[in-house]
Amino acid sequence: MNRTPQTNESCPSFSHLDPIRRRFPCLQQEIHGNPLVYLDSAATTQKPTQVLQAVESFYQEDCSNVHRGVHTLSERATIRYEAVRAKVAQFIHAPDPHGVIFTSGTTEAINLVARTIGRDRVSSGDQVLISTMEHHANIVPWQMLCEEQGAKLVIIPCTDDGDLILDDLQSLITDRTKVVSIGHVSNAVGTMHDIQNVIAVAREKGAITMIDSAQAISHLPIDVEQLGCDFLAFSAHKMYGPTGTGVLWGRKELLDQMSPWQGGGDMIRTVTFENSTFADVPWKFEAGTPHIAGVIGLGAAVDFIQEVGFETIQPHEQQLLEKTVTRLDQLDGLTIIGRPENRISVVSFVLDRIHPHDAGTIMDQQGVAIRAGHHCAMPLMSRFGVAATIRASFAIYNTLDDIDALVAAIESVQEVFN
Amino acid sequence: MNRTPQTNESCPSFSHLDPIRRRFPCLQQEIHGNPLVYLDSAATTQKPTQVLQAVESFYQEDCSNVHRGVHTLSERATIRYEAVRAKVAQFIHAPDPHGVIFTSGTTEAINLVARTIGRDRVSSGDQVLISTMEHHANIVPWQMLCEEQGAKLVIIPCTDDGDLILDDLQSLITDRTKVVSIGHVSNAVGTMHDIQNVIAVAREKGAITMIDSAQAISHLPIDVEQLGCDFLAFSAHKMYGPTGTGVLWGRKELLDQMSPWQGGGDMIRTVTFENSTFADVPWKFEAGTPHIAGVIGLGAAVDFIQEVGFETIQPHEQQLLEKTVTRLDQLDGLTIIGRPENRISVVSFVLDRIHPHDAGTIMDQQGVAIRAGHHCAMPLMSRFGVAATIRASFAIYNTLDDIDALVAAIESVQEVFN
Amino acid sequence: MNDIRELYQEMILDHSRSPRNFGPKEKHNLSAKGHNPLCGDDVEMHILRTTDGVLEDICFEGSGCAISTASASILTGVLKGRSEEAVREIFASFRQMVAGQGDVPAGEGLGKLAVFSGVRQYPARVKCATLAWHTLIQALSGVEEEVSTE
Amino acid sequence: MNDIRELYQEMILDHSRSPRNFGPKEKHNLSAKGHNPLCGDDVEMHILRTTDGVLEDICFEGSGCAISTASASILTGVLKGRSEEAVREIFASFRQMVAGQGDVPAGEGLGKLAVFSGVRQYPARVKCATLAWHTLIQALSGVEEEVSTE
Ligand SMILES: Cc1ncc(COP(=O)(O)O)c(C=O)c1O
Ligand SMILES: Cc1ncc(COP(=O)(O)O)c(C=O)c1O
Repeated sequence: MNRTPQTNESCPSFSHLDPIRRRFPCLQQEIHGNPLVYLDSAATTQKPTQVLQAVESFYQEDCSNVHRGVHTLSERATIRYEAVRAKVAQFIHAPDPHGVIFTSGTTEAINLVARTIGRDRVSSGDQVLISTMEHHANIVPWQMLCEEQGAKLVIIPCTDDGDLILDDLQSLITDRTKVVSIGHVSNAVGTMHDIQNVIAVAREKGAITMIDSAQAISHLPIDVEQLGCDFLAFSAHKMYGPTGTGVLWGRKELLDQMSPWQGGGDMIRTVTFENSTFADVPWKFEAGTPHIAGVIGLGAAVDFIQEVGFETIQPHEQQLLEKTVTRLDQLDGLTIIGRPENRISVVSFVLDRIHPHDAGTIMDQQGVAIRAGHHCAMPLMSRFGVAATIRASFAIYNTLDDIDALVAAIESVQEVFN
Repeated sequence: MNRTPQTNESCPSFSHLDPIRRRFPCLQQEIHGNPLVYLDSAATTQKPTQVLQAVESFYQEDCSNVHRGVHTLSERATIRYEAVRAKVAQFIHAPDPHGVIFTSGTTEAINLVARTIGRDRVSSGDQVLISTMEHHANIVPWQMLCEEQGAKLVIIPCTDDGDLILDDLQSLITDRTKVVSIGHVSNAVGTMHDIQNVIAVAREKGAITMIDSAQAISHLPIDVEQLGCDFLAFSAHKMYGPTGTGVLWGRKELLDQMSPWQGGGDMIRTVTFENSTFADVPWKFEAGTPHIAGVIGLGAAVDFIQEVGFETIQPHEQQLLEKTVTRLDQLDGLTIIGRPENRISVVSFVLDRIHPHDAGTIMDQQGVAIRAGHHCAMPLMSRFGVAATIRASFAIYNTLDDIDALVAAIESVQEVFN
Repeated sequence: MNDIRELYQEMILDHSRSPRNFGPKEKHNLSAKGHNPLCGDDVEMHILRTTDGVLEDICFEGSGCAISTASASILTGVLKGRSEEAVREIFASFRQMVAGQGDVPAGEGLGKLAVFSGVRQYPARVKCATLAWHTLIQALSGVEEEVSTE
Repeated sequence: MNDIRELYQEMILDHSRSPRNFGPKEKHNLSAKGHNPLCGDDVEMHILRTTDGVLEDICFEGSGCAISTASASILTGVLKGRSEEAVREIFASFRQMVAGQGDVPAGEGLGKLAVFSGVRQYPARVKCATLAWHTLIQALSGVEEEVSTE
């Protein structure tokens, strides 16, 4: 029942990716005696050596707090930290590095927006528009806001294929719609949404627009100017970077008007017990000692992605996807959940009469790491009438052989159960 | 003007600490041709190799998201992450590991308390008590809360020596006092406050008590049961651990009652668009992908502190302090700010007619890293009538020679200016 | 794959496909709900407890993975007719078998329940095997609060 | 220590100890405040600008480190009597000298201001040297908003 090596299927045009895969130390291991086949990158990606080295070199050479030190280490740390702001701005084509705010991740970024400008703009009777395909991180903060303010959460529905139904957009977005917050790419079924369209309509109606790009950032080039959104969020750990950090990009004019969220050091200009004045954007939103090592690692992750290039990443990941869909469709007793028009890097499926969790355990025995569960998208699971799915997700380091391993592992699950 | 080596002063009883110092790679460097003398540990400590290795080994061996994965990497990551909760609980003598919440640092921990239970308990006309010696992280969140709720921020004053004036505690804490949030050790002048006393009176009056232990955690043993406080916060990066993570410990009964703060994945039990139910404590307060690598590094930092032991750390740091105070007192044109009864690891001072910032630059030329500024304690600076001070702060890796280097550097500052 | 067969033994697969004592009972006098957020397992245990503390009847409802379904199904059979005290003792041994530290005799005295001894090798699945048990104990305690295995 | 003497030249120390054109002026018609959160430097620039755009008088108030105090003090002398246009040009060269990229001729054409050429070696101190300048430009723009060098 060990999987048959199918190296003949390994497309020769991908051999130039071998050196890339070798840069990921965690992938060079065996699990239960089989080589690790990591198909859980939508949860978190593996990290290339250069990211680990960036983090380590900060600690080993420049370890210091930022911003308020005159000594050499602090100066070096500050320069490295702030340089990442400019790098990220350039990466997402943001006009002003000061629009880049470092957060602890996508979740904090969305909460920040909901709790500052969200709270200011959304009043009783207003509406916040999200979609049925959001990750909990883009549901719960808005739900909490709506509850607090007496506003209504309105949901863009989706088709059985997992595409958002945008025909009624003009009526879904009303004068009362104050915020439109939409995922860029679905973490559960892989749909790449037509956000350009949503943003355009929302802007026309005067709503604030926020894009959750957690699942897009490592897979496609992002241009915030071209998108025309007001805010965009992503996490470093899903783009080959360290845990514990992420980015909220915001339009500078909006950020300038917004009141701060967390209070503390670094986000103030002056403090007296009578009142405090706040620092300029972006520091106004970065209270306390930031995750300096993480931000520096994020910079190295951006470098990594840019070195490899989306022109290499996109066709590779598309080929992985196509092979996966084709091969899974050939299997009996397997149903792919969602057939979106444009799909990125994620395939979800269920097996007849086999709980995804049992499948996950058995596949792990073969060294194949997939995710089984609701993928923090319970409303979408309800929409599709499943409690959970098995999800395989890809990154630049996956190979066509990995898909063969996936298929072999699914077959062994079915063998145990049938 | 190079400093004279004064190895004769290096107390022989400290030679057993040499191997400890060697475990800190960042300390093994020269700055402007002089060996680095790092006296800025109150801003952030250096990290021992074992902490860096713990972080790296997570990324190289177990890199995965936590909690919701069935595959081996995820299981290993979850076990390592959750094991730190138990380790931290034991470190601060907390009865229940579930009272340990991982945050992005002290700042987030205090904001969390202010925005959840703080907002619930503090209404118009109520009072929040802090002291004149707080770090901005323990001022601004309460100031923002008081402003929002129409409550009053009440301040415990301090003496010219930098000791809190606790004689009037019984009258400062009234029926309207709903929260008492006090620093454990002052980051600006080093005072170790008599928090046991403050907590006792506050509890008697029914106020919630929160202790900001950011500057205490690496210097003295903490026993939350014995202290009797409701909440206690600290940052990993000030206790030999990584940046981007910290701890809020809270009494389980209170945490259970509290509503969540940030919304997102991992903090929910079920989500529908109608409503969501929240996970149990502590996960209810840990929205989104946590800083897994950071938490694992924090675990290694706790191990480091426990291996060295407070029985070694405390006398060593006291000896450094005593030598510093003695030597600085011998210098003309130098005034130590604050003469607290009990001091921990920090000495602040000013030089006649020399701005601390100029002093910092010149001392850096000698390899001596001190902090010059308001130390995120502007109200305390006003109290002492200074805009800024020079601050030297210590950790276990400092030596008595470092103090000689400090004194020599100060002398060279005076030489430039006089 | 031999390993995995030790977890998914025939009896477990059988009970997961055709769970026994499944469905609501009219005559139960104790109930509790349980939830495992990891797999999304939901279980509801119903007990008919006599005045002298014997579990005269046990049944369950819900949906979940094979391990949790089989665990619920098998326990209903094994525990029927036992005293509350005995049930708590059996749960202690069961827990020891699936999640205990160190060397543990594999399911000695647990009868049919020994079929779950393989769970021990799969820490992530321990909660699946114990969810029905925790829920049962909750039901016995008479407190109405959902059990969660977070 | 030789290095450091290049930053703290005698003229800088002198102006920091006894700043010129210090104190409020009654006849100024333009003012602005500046703040450097790093050192806590505060500066307030006052200008008397003639209708044809000449800075007839400049003075300053505030407190700060030696570099920022000397910078404010020296600029008041150097810029007095210059046209607004000239001032902007001089600031451009000054900035180039203290913070520019690559090889920069050390303060050519800047006269006395060349004394700040050493700042270039101390990136953290560039803001100290330019605070008064930024504040001056702000005052000239006539917009009342505090300058901050964050
Ligand atoms: C006493 C005290 N409280 C709070 C903080 C804030 O800690 P952090 O910046 O790690 O959130 C600090 C550190 O600067 C501190 O010294
Ligand atoms: C689409 C989407 N949004 C938001 C998040 C939350 O990201 P994080 O957990 O890093 O805050 C995730 C990741 O799980 C995601 O996939």
